[in-house]
Amino acid sequence: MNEEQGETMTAANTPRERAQLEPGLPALEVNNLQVEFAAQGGRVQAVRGVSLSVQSGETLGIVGESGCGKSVTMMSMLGLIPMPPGRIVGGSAKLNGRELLGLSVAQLNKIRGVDIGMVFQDPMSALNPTMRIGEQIAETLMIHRGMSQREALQRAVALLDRTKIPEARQRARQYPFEFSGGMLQRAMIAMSLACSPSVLVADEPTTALDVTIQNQVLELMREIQREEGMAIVLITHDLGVVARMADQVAVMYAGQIVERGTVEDIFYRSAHPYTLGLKAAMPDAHVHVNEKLTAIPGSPPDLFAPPEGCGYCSRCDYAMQVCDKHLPDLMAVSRGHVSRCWLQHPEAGVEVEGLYQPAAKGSPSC
Amino acid sequence: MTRAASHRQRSGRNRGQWSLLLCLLITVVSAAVQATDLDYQSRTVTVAMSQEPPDMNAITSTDAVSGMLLGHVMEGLLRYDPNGDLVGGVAQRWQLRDDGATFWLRPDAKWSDGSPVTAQDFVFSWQQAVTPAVASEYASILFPVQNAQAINDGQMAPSTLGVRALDDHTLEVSLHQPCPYFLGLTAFRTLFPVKESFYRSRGSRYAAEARDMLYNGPFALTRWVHGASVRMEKNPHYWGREHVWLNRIDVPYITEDPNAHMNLYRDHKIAMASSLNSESLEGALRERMQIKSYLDGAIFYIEFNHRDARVTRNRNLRKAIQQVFNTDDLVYKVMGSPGSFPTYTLFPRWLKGKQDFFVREYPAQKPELNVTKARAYLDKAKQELGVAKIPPISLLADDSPGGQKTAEYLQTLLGQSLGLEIRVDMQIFKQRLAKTGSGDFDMVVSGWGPDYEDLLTYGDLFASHNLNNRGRYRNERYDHWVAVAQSSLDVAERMHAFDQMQKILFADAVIVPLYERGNVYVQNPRLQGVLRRALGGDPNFNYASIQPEVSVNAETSVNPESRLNPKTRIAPGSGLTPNAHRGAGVILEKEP
Amino acid sequence: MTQFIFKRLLSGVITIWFIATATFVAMHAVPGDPLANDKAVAPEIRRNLEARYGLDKPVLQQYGIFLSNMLHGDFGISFTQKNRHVNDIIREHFPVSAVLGVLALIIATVGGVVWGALTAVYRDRWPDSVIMFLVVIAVSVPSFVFAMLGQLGILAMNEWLGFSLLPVAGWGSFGHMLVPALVLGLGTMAYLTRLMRSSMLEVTSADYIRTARAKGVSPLRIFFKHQLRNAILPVVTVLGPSIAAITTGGFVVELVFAIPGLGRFFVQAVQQLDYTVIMGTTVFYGAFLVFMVLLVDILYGFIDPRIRVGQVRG
Amino acid sequence: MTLTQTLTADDFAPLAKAQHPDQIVRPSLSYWQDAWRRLQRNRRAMWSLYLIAALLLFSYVLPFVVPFDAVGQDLTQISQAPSLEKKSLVVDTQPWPGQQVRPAELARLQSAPFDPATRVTGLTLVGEANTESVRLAWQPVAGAKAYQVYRHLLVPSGATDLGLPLGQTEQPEQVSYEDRLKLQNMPYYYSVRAVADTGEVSDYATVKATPRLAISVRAALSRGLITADQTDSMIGREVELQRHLMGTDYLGRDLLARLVYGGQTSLFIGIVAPLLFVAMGIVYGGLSGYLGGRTDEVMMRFADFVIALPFLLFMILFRVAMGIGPGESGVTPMLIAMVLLGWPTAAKLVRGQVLQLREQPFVEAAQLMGANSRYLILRHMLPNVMGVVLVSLTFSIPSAIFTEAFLSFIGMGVAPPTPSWGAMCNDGVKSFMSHPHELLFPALFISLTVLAFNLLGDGLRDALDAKMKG
Repeated sequence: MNEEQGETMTAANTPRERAQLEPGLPALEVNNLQVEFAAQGGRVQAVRGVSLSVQSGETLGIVGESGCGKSVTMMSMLGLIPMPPGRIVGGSAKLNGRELLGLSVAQLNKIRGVDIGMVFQDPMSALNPTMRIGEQIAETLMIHRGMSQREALQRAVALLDRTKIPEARQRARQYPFEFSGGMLQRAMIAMSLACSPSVLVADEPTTALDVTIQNQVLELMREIQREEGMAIVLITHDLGVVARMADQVAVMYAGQIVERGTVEDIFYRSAHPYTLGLKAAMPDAHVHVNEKLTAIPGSPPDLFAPPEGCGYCSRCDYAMQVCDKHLPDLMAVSRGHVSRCWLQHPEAGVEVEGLYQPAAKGSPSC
Repeated sequence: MTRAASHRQRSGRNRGQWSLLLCLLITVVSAAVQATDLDYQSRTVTVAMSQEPPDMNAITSTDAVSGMLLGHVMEGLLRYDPNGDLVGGVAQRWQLRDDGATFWLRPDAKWSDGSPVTAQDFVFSWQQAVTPAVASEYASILFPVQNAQAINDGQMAPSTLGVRALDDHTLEVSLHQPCPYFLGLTAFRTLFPVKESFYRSRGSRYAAEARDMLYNGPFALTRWVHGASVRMEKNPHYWGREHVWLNRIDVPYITEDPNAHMNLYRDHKIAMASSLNSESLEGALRERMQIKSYLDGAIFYIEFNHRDARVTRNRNLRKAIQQVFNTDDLVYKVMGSPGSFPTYTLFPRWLKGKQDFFVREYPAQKPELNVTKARAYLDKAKQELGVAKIPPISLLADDSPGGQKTAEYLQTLLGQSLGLEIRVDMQIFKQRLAKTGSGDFDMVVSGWGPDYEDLLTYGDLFASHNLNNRGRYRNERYDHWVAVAQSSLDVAERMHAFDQMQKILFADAVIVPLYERGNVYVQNPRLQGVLRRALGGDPNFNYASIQPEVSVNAETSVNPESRLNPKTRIAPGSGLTPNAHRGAGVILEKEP
Repeated sequence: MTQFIFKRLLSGVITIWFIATATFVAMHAVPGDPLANDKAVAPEIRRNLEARYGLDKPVLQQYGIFLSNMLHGDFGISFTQKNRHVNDIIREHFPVSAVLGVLALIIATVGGVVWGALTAVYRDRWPDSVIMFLVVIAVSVPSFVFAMLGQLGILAMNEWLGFSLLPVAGWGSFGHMLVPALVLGLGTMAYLTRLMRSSMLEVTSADYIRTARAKGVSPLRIFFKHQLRNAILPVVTVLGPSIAAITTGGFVVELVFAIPGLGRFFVQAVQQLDYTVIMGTTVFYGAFLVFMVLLVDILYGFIDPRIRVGQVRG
Repeated sequence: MTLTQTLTADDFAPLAKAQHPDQIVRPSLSYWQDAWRRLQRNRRAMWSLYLIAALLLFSYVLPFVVPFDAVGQDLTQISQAPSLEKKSLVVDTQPWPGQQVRPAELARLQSAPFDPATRVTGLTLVGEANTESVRLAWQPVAGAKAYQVYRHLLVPSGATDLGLPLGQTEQPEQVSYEDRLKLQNMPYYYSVRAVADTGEVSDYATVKATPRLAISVRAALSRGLITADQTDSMIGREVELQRHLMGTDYLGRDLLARLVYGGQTSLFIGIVAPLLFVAMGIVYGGLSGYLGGRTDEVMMRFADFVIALPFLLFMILFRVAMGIGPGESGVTPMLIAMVLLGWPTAAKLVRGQVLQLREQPFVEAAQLMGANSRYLILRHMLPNVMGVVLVSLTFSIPSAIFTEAFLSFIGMGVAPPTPSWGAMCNDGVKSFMSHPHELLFPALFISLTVLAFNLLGDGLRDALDAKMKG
């Protein structure tokens, strides 16, 4: 990847324009990404070969328990995890076709905030407490668009306005602690959208917010996506959010993707026991009040020394002998729907209730 | 692109600012570099002092630092010349009699405002000194004058003091008993003149600042930044101004730290550094500094408490201690202070006797170092006290280095040789004074400096009536000899009396004499004629001069511009030279 | 804000009263006699002296007089500096201590912030190790050793240069202040360096730094715009106590470098039992510190908007 | 897909439950065990701990093993640099009458005029020069009234560079001088010149002398180097002097011994004072925080007052106010002063913790479960407060040690002869230029102690900080 290409990329102003320049090219494409962390006495394999892609105008939801590597996947490719101790072992990550891995900080800085924006979990701590909201938004514009401070501040007010913050002009002059959580997250979104990126990575954007605010924020994101046509990568552990927002969903567990498919695939044709577990643990307006929420027993494996077999094996109710010894590959369940589970193996005769097993159907075991 | 350019521009401007700042810094720093210790051109000498002068009002002043400054800026009726002889100051002629004295003042003696110094100025200041409300701690120095004591006790009015101005230039003093050393007193600061109208105009602020004083000495204070610096410049109205070579004495450093003085001297910032101890001496020698020494007049001794309840009241105990105490070890090894001498008597070696020095004419008895005898004394003491073991003895000392060393040495010595338990009671200066005053001690390390040039300033210390007799030693025979020395005009009789005193002090082991303090200092060889002395303010630059450059044999060459008698440049100490033409008690009359 | 300052001022006044009382009590518990001198004085003269300093009155009355004089801003006349008012002594010598202290504080703060930031940037690499090693030395060596070494250092430098670049001791110009201020500020600088380092490290891993990086802000800008300001906050909070430590800790430096500061006079006054100077100096220092802490709190408000704006509202 | 081809049906058999128990990846540890484990991993902190242990052993245990004499004065070895062994001549110092000019000769010399150009002749050493005394004699000079004797460490370069003026002979007939002033085993250059009545001085003569290390019989006896019956036989023979591994101080006291005992004082004050004021702070702050409300407000206001007192000024003031009686070491007044001024910081810290803890869910939970106050304080409050307190205690120690050193340095500390590192520094500073070891050793010990406690404090803070966990 050389500079010139990067320059031509940024020449297109909105994601929609960019998508038109090169139709079919995914806005973000990750291939077999592997990330490690050096720890005392060894390495923690936090991300173990993750592949993803997302198209412009589309939303990819990444779900999984905390610590499963969702955030690390996104952050590592943007150079946002400290290295060392972090280290990208292999794989590739392409933004609008441009390789991100291996770029210098200076090169990355021309991409971060311009082509890809990020929204973080806890807006209160993710915003600089000693800088005015307006300044923080304007900073991006001043750096990437070369605007004067005045101009940038005006634009920041417009952005705040756009994210439906009332009295944007006054609000821009306030500090983060003067904002409520929902307002802050809007401001955060305004900030990440300042340069109209083609990809917006939202890392648990609503976790810290209460439900009504959550909805407002999610609605806002959707609205903006409709207008700008950017791709959204939504990292969350909340299946409900995924169900509302995502077009594509990737379920991650222990540093790997265990199931990937459309939102319908994941919810109605869940092909991995872990996805089932997640679903069972999700409070659902449709289920009866007296129905018990089931937590998944146990805890994820220690990635310091990942197990030989399936990482979910020890917690899986349907575990088989093979699960303990051999790591399953991602197996195609249907078109565009894959699952990393031996139960999807044609030879596995086990039929599990609620699990979508097109391959294993009709061959019950002993 | 534009951003980068503007950034570069900005950093360029920063560099400019930085270099400007650096230039400024260097300028400021180099401005700090000051004049050196001696400046021949401007006739300026730069020295350091140990302390801010506490009290520049001569009437009430008691300390050494103020005394040093007053010795330059003020002048009494008489003064000490470079040889240590009393010569005319404000007085041109004088006459001392049994019942009084008359002083004829110089018509050309002037205050720094140009007005003449008159006899009334002396009358005023002497009356002030004895006025109870003024509370001068040195009022007693005037007690030989008629009615002084009664006035000071509040029994008589100050105006009744036995001193009168016959006219502007004649001062008549009445003494209430013969006072052989009275002339020496007139050189003392308490008896310096003060101009009444000026004094009253300043009220309580008199002598608080340089402008709140009037000067009649060779120099005048022209700058006094408290705690920081003092400057004295030649007084243009001084009668003897043509004999004063220096134009200015600068004292821009005030610190007690002797190391700082030494470092300033090393850096050629000051022309002399005093109080070298055995530790700093080695460096001074290695750097080939000119080292001098003199006796500052102070005698140190251990004083016993003779009050009833104290074990030290027991003579045999005191004798035991006297018998083991090795003054030589203390001075030569422990203190290691060059210039100090071990002593065995109360009287210093620089004071005169009949013809020669007193200590030569009446050598003091040296205690024989004998542990066996000491133990015998100790046994006797135990018997008399009726104890099997002497109870712990408290040894009071102040926290000065000398006091500390002496106390620690003594503690171990008496513990090891006599098995006495000595409890060192180290106190800050004022607390030590308070404890000595109230008699809260068994033994105390004391020192005594002279007020006037006579053995009596030491001898009457142990008279029972003397308030400075902190141990309350009471001996009628001693009191008798003090009375003789006070009033007799016969030299031989007086000297005999002093000898009797020192014999009693030894026989009774009233005190254990320790040492006569010497002061070792370094001085720029180009600086000549500085007086170091026990009386009249020390050091003194009234007769000092600067040589344009160091001569090979600076010690012997005499600066033609200085009317200095080379005799005084003998180290150690001007006081060592006996003075042929000064016979105490003789009625003198002489022209300067 | 005004209400806040008023409240603080009020509690400051009470604090000063407390300090004054504590000093008075301690002072009168001191054994020893402020009027004692080398040579004994006659009882009559002593009475006169006592009357002059008001020592002849009952202690409670003395306390009352002391308080009322203090209210008028008058600390009386010094016992040892016979003709000088304590007010004059403070007026003349405190600025010296203050100038020295301020310079030391500037050196300490700037040094602490710079070194601390550097160590954080070069965390676990050699500049970090070297600076932290020096910091450890600076906090473990007593100040009087540094003061002495500082003076010998100047001397050696002047000898090596052949002329006096910096004065060995004394007071008057910037050159006089440089090394003493450095020595005085060294301990605080070391302390602030440590504080700044940990605060920087904390800030470095803060979420908003990640946000800034995600925005594509250059490392340099992140350092200056985002990290430094936030990291300095905890440093500012300790400035108040640091001022106390520096202004009252100047005795040694003032002694060694012959600087006519108030600290030296205080030690001297204690040795001489100069009641009025001791009481005046202590109360003055107490008041000064109370004021400085208040000032630092206000300053903190200006740096940390959370507090400033909060106060404006409340 | 190669793997799947080798799979057998058995592989797809369900996994037995026993084979996947709930794994405990790491052993669970109590708070303190965990902290200790983390502290052990901090190498600097552990080294500091060892160093502190070593310093404590050095000061408190070593004297029981090796007898040290901290007060014994070895006047033959004053301010000696560290050395292993030294042999010394035993001499009997008898008073020396010196050499005089016969009266007749004197009369002849006195009548002759004094010539400043004359040089003193015949300057020699009488007997062997030793560190107890160096004896000089010379030929009389015509017209001389007295003679001045100087001593230098270098060869004199001129009349202003004769070195240290030792003194002046008192009589004109006296043509000898005995120097006993702090003699050491090194070369000296003695110069003598004559002085006339007028004050003029003659040219000088110089002689070199290197005194042999000697000890007087009296001193040797009292130091136990010889026995009483050997007093005569040992004169002129050599004895081995006491060894002083770290040299001696200004009174010839063994510096190592003084450091050992000085450590007892310094460490005692440095450790006990913080212990006391932290204990007081725990009680005060705990009570205040626990009681809360108005009481808390009043108590904290008082603590604020005490904090506002200028620390060093009041340390000095209290120290002077309490005074030290005869024979007392001054440790107690210093301890009291430190406690009086030191407790509020700890109290505020503890109170803050208690207030914070009171709001913690686990305390509320315990209260709901009916735990009584005693249980609450002992079981929940104290262990949680202890961590903070321990760290603050560790950091208080260096400042207490510094305070002691500072007070001793300005002469307001422990009373001599009680040794303390600070007081030793104070003594050492005076002779830093000539005997640096007298300052360096105690300063080094202070630095090491402060350093160790600082690093330990850092380690403890990291180890006890729950946020750092995991």
